[in-house]
Amino acid sequence: MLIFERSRSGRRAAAQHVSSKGLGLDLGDDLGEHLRHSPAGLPEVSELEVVRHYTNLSAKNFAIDRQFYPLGSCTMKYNPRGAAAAASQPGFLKRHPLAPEAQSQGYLACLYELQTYLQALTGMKAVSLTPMAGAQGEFAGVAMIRAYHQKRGDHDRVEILVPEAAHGTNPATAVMCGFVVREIPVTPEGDVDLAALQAAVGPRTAGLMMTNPSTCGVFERQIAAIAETVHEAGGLLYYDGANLNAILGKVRPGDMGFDVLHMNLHKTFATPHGGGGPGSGPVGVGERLLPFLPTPTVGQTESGTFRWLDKRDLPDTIGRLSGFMGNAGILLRAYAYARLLGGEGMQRVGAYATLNANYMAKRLTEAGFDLAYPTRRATHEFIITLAKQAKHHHVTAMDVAKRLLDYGVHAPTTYFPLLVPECLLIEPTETESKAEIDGFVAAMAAIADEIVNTPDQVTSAPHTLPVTRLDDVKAARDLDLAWLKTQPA
Amino acid sequence: MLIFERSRSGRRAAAQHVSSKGLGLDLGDDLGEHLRHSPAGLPEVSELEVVRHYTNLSAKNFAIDRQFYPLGSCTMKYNPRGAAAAASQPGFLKRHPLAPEAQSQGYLACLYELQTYLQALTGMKAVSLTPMAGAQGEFAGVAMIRAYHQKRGDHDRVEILVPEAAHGTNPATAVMCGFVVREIPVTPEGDVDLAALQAAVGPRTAGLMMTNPSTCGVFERQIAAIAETVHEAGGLLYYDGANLNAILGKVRPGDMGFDVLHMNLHKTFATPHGGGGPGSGPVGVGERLLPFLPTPTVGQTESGTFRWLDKRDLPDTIGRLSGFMGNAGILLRAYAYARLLGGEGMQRVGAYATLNANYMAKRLTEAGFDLAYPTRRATHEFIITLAKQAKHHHVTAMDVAKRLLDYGVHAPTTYFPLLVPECLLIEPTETESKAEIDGFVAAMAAIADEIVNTPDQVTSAPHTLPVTRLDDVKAARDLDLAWLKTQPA
Amino acid sequence: MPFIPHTDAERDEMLEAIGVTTIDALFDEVPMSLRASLPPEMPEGISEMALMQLMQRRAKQDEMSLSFLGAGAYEHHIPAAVWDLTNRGEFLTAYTPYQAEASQGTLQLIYEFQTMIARLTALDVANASVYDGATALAEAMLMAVRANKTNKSKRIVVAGNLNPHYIAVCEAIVSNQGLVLEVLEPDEQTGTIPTDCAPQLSEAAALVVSYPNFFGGLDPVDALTDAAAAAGALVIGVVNPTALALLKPPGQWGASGADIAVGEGQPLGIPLASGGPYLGFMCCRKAYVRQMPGRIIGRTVDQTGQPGYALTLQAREQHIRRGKATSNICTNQGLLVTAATLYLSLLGDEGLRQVALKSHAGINQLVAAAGQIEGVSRRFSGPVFHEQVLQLPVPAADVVNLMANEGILPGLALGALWAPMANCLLVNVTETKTSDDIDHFVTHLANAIEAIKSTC
Amino acid sequence: MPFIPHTDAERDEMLEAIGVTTIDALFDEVPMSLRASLPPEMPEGISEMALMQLMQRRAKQDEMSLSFLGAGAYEHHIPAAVWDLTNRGEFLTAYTPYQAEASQGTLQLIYEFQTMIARLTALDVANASVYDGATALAEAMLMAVRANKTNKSKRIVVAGNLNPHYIAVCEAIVSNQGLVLEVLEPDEQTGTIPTDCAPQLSEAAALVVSYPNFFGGLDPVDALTDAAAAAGALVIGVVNPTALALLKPPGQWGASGADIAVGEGQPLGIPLASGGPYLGFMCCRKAYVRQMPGRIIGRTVDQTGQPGYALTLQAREQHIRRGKATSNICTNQGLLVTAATLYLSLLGDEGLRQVALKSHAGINQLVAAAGQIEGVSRRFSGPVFHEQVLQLPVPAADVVNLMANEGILPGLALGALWAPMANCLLVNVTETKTSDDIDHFVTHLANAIEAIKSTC
Ligand SMILES: Cc1ncc(COP(=O)(O)O)c(C=O)c1O
Ligand SMILES: Cc1ncc(COP(=O)(O)O)c(C=O)c1O
Repeated sequence: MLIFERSRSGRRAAAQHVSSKGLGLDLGDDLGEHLRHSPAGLPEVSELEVVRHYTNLSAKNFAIDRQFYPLGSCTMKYNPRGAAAAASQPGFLKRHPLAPEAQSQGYLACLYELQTYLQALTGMKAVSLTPMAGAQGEFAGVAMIRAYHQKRGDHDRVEILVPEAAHGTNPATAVMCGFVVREIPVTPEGDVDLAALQAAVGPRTAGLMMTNPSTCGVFERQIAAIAETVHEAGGLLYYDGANLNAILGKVRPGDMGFDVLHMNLHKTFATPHGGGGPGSGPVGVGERLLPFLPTPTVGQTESGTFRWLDKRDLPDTIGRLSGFMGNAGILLRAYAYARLLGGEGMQRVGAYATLNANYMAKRLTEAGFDLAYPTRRATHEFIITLAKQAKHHHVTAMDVAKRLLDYGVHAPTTYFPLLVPECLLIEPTETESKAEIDGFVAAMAAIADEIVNTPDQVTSAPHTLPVTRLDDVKAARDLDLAWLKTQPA
Repeated sequence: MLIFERSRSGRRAAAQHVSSKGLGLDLGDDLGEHLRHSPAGLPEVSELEVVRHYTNLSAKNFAIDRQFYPLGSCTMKYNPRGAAAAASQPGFLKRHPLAPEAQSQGYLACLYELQTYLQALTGMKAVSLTPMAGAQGEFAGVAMIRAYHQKRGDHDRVEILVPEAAHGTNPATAVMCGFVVREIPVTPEGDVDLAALQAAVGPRTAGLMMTNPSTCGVFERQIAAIAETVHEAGGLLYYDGANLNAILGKVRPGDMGFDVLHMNLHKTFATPHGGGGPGSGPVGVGERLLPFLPTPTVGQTESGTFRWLDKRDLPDTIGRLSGFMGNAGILLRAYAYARLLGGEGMQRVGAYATLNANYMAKRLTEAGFDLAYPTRRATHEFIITLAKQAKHHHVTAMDVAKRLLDYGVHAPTTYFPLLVPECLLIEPTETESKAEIDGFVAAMAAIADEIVNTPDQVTSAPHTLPVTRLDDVKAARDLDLAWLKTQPA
Repeated sequence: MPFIPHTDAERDEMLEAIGVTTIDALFDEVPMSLRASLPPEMPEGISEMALMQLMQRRAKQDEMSLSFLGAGAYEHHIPAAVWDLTNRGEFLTAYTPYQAEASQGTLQLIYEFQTMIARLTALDVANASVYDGATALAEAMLMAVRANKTNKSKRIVVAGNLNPHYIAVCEAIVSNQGLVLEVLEPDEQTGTIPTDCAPQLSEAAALVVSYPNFFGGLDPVDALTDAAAAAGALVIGVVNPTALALLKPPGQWGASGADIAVGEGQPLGIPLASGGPYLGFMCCRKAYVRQMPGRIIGRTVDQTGQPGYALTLQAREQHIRRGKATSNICTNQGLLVTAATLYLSLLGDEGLRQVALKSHAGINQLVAAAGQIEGVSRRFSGPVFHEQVLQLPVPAADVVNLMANEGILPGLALGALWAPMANCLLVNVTETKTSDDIDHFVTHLANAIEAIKSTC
Repeated sequence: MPFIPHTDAERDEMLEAIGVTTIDALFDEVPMSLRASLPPEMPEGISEMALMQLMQRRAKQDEMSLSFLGAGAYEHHIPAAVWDLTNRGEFLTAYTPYQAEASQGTLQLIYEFQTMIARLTALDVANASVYDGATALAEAMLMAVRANKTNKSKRIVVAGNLNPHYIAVCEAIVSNQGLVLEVLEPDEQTGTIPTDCAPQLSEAAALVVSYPNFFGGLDPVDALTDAAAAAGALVIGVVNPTALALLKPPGQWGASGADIAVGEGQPLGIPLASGGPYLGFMCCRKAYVRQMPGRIIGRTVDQTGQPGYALTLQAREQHIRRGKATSNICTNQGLLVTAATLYLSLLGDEGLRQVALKSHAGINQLVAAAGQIEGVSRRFSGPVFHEQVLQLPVPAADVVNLMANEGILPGLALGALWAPMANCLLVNVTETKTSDDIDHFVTHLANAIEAIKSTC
């Protein structure tokens, strides 16, 4: 039932009504022709109805707090409650984004230190915290690449190269920045096809976007050669940091030769995903892109006070990317997380994320599943392919994903990267225990049995959730995107 | 699975470990023979495991926030989130109970005003906020009655009268205070049997404990005569305020002739029940019991500052009832609730609680259910009896209660008061909507059908909960009250 | 300390199962030359307790006792239930609802949000949020260029009384695709956009109108909308959602209404929190829905015919269409959508209207009272919503500094944005301000002006 | 405003269904003479916003920056997850778990709590809480009198170094049933109970020992337990649960252990909050479980044989046994049990031990540093847990007042409780205090003493 269906004309959640007594003014009379004619039609419900409605809705979600959630490429790890509490101090929540610097030193100190940590962990020269998610970080990065070439008068560099396994945001970002996208094939072992890359680079190449470990769940071994190839052709190297969790404290993108990167703080730095956001996608740059960083960033004066740096300090900046200062609260959470873990803790993140993935991959192969890249070491995630099961039993990766929900586990990422048929991309993360992983493997083994013996149970799954599979075709054809009725029948 | 079964030796929720670095002392060496020899065996689990374990446990509960919860005599109404937020300001949460008065004026002001409101609403002369639940309020009240008689040298008054329908805490309290309990019968119309009362009172009578509206869900019409009878016999009148919600702002116990009462703030004043507590049971007294109030209470000096009143101010007090000052945080919630509602809001509480109960009673009779007191007006609650169904279809009140759970509604109170066979005591409260009540009636109507057509479905209910009916006999016989294993198998 | 549950014994068991002896061995595909050591800049880990002590100290440092600073982010009362529920683990720690069956809670909530925003703006459809108000506008511009089949142009005409940071953000974003922004200067007296802007609108892809505008004033949206429609330009309204409880919604501007509306959702139950996370909302006429970026939830049915909710029109999105998507947006501001939906549910029509009315009355009261101070007057004429520019007899920046030292943020000094407005202070009042607060403000303002005057 | 969802139309519909025309008509059984009108003392209702503003102001009024006040309520770090989870509506807004099938969450949690408390105290069984530490002790006395089949007496011997408020509460409660409390004076030098108390113990129902005692010291619990056992008296230990991570648990005192242990659960994740709600815990040997008051959860199975949890031994309770129940307790401190269970789960053995160790080291450090001030010394010899009495050269109450004005609570001035101890200050340190905090304390203490000395 929708909240609108609970609405009754004239009902109020009265505690939320402010008193306009004693204002001594004829309210709104001065607004004349600007006045709205009729109410919008927001729900008219009691406070209890709101609380009960949304508490019950929440119960229909899977979430890290309730289920193992090995969603590949999404790094669904534990989000420490302490980091949220630290970032939610009243003084932080009430701080206006345009408060004067003199009254913002506590907040600015956190941001400044976070910049320092992110620089250190990625091996870059400077960081701007302003991008509001991974995709905006990518935008900032690619826009900087564009600005760099333009500043040099290198106007012919109109192409951005991306490996075919790249995340959808990579090509979408390149286009948003006015570039043409050129895809580079990936070898059967999950590496970039170096020959194809060499053939593709040239004077039109603005840069290459990649992530390492790649979305194939393997470490790109020829990264040095790739970097050299692109750099020699005059292009720059963009690092999509969505997979940073895998190598945190182990390998630094800056050392691999990348010129610019973004990080997904909502993945690696344990900010909850909130059912779709918010995120935060700081960008880090090497020497060449320093002048182009998006504003604002935080600097420190000789006397130790912190101050905003803007266009006056960075005249070549690509500019502002948000109304204020990005997703400030997420930055505070990330800062808190970095302080909790410290350097050593960060190193263990990459280590144990990798341990969990390799252990799980091993156990799943023992249970009869096929790895997409069986000759490779898993990183923080890995891919299994159900091509065999699809062929022999007509059970798809999506069927298995849905069936896992019945076992109380969130499904891994399905059908990504596109180049592996019937694939599941699985990322356990470092915060999950061996027991949880063993439980997942047991569920998969049980499903493997079902695929052979009771395939219908798999293809018609899920059976235990609030709804069965939804009619996506109808959703797109009979578009129903807003509730039009105003009162219940 | 128990949290202990998730434990692994050597695992830590490391963020919660304080650093003992730099203390410059050999830790604990001075404790010698006092040192504990081996660890207690608390669970060794990660923070994620704790969060997931208890989040999932919570999902196994029914609660007001998720279900309609018409539990008679319990007043399961909406607990405003704003009241909790107001009471949970850091300054309140961090305040030490023994902080000096000069540094406690904010807190004391709230308590002082709350005392005033409760006095006004109940028509009593003074209030002490210290009792920590209804039963402790009863204890305070009956102990005051005892102190009163003893102070007058009236040592023969050793009996407390209670109507047979009284809540179990009433007789239990009387016994805890050293009294003998004498039960007074109730008429078929739910009133106290006045003749029996007249016969019972006498020089041994210390007092009568009752609630009005009674636990039969009806208003005791002869309250004036009852008061007169008891008072004439030299006894005092105790009002069990658990049912105050019914008459809030409509009738005042003080005006009915009661000498002392307790209130259940966790019912009438909307503090959440917390799965069993905490509560708060302030006591109010008339003239005669003023000197005996439990300490501390809050007074105001002429200059307007607030101060604690203790034994020095109230030399005849029955004394202290808690280590500090009762359930202070609950008092702040109740204060906040009183401020939100104001006097007029309080009056509407009683009015709409009564409307809901009477409407629901009417609809249920239309659906074929029998009221225990069909000739009476319902108050904030009412009783139906399933004696008919039990006789003809061998379906009990407990069966219906369990079956309601399958319909997503919490069961009403069952088998209380004991004098009505196969009864359900139903209290919708004022915060539930007509739609919710109609939904309950529809569920009951559906169950009425099942009783006739598919009685097994009712007698074996619930079918949709985490467990089916539990083996209470085994629970009491093979006592298992603590988990003895230390490690999982 | 990392939140890693492994005991040493378990780690060893796992390594053994894999067939290696150390975790380091799992990094054997990483060239040795690339292996990093611990950067010295990284601090040691601390306990949650130490973290809380540190952050409490820092947060306290920045606390102010009273604020009249708005300028795009507004201090409203947030009902306690909003974040109590938003912070439930089931909302907080879920991912984007790709697995619809395991995400009906979030999906239905977004559908409800879309409905609320569509109703508030009187437009047909809304998306599930973009980053913030500024980026929502940038996306709207790109969308308008794609959607406008009449004027096939990359020129966008922008009201000059729009939040200047929004203009800056749009420049940074849309110029990469060759869009050109052309700014309409507001009137000196009223601060609103003159209705005689037809020449500029001709051949433009869209006109962007701010309602209220950055100075708090109300532009002639009906006339502007009609002028744009006549010129074949789409109309993009940048609106304050609180204001829409009181003011004419974009869907009802002029003869045919605006085409796209965007705005900052922060006023809907989201704390100021230094500027984010907030949420950008976007809505439009149904005809343009396939050009709208961001996630959209549709109501459909499951295999048993019961209603359910799912992501729809995904062919607009990067994860399906990659380079051909309407935008690169992926992660959006989901949790803030949850908060806003709760806020709007709790307030309802009447509650939001009261918030708007009280804020409106408050600014009028403040301006009247401040006007009693010598040399203080309204900078612009005409009605405002809940914000107003005060003309001061001294530099506004000095006033801000003085008052901030006393714990009061009096507003935004406009000199840094427009040099000629050095003596102008943008002041906001919301329903959170009592008459006492306003009196307090006026007293301190008078003192500050006096103090500055006497030092020069 | 009340939280009533009815529209006027619904109200009228409902009245019509009932067959009356006004709500007032539903009160027709209430004699007219009793109908009350609105008491003038009641204020008008206010909005949630106004409430928050009021309460924020009042709470701010009482804020202190640093506290060393313990005396039975201790400031510990509470992991953020504790109350995030405790405040989930499913825990917060459920009733007592009478309907077991609909309460498995709360029931299992209490079973886990019982287990944790039993393990901490090294006793067999625990209940689901009583109101607080003081009432837990009163209940334990009543219980001991019922349970002691050897010494059929109503005399309870109480260590005189027990929290005096606890003694007062027990007096107020148990005297009604004719119990008599007899106090053992502590030793002047050590503050602990002399072990030669056999004469008083003879024929007593029970001996109450506090561990640590009110002065922070550690009594000879082994010898006292053995002496009581020899005299046929039960031993009731009043213990600080944090201390038990470090100190010998009651179940292991002397040759055979204490019989009953009770205590204040506040240190286990519960904020100071002016004294409540806290929780009293109680546990005992299995043999006495039927004499224990309060709810008890048992593990059992459902009809399909799977494990489940339910209230058990209800024949001890008032709702079943009425006048014959072990106690009148009904509502207990359920939500605080939830918090304590979460706290103990998050800390585990090692975490709690570190808290205890750091607190212990902290008080030693403070006492050593304060001892450098002229005229300041330890009042009692012997080891302490995390609290200690300082002998000052000036009245402690004056020191408290002076320091409180500077935002520091230095501890409890003992003069109000024991006149001869007017110059004694009871000081507590927990893991929340840094070395800087301790230095700060010592500096301010020295200054306060100086100031007081110089004024007299
Ligand atoms: C590999 C990769 N790149 C980029 C992104 C985009 O990040 P965001 O969703 O924060 O915009 C993601 C997120 O899913 C990703 O997995
Ligand atoms: C009628 C009545 N009296 C007394 C009580 C006891 O109150 P408490 O549970 O707060 O001790 C109750 C509680 O259920 C009750 O319903």
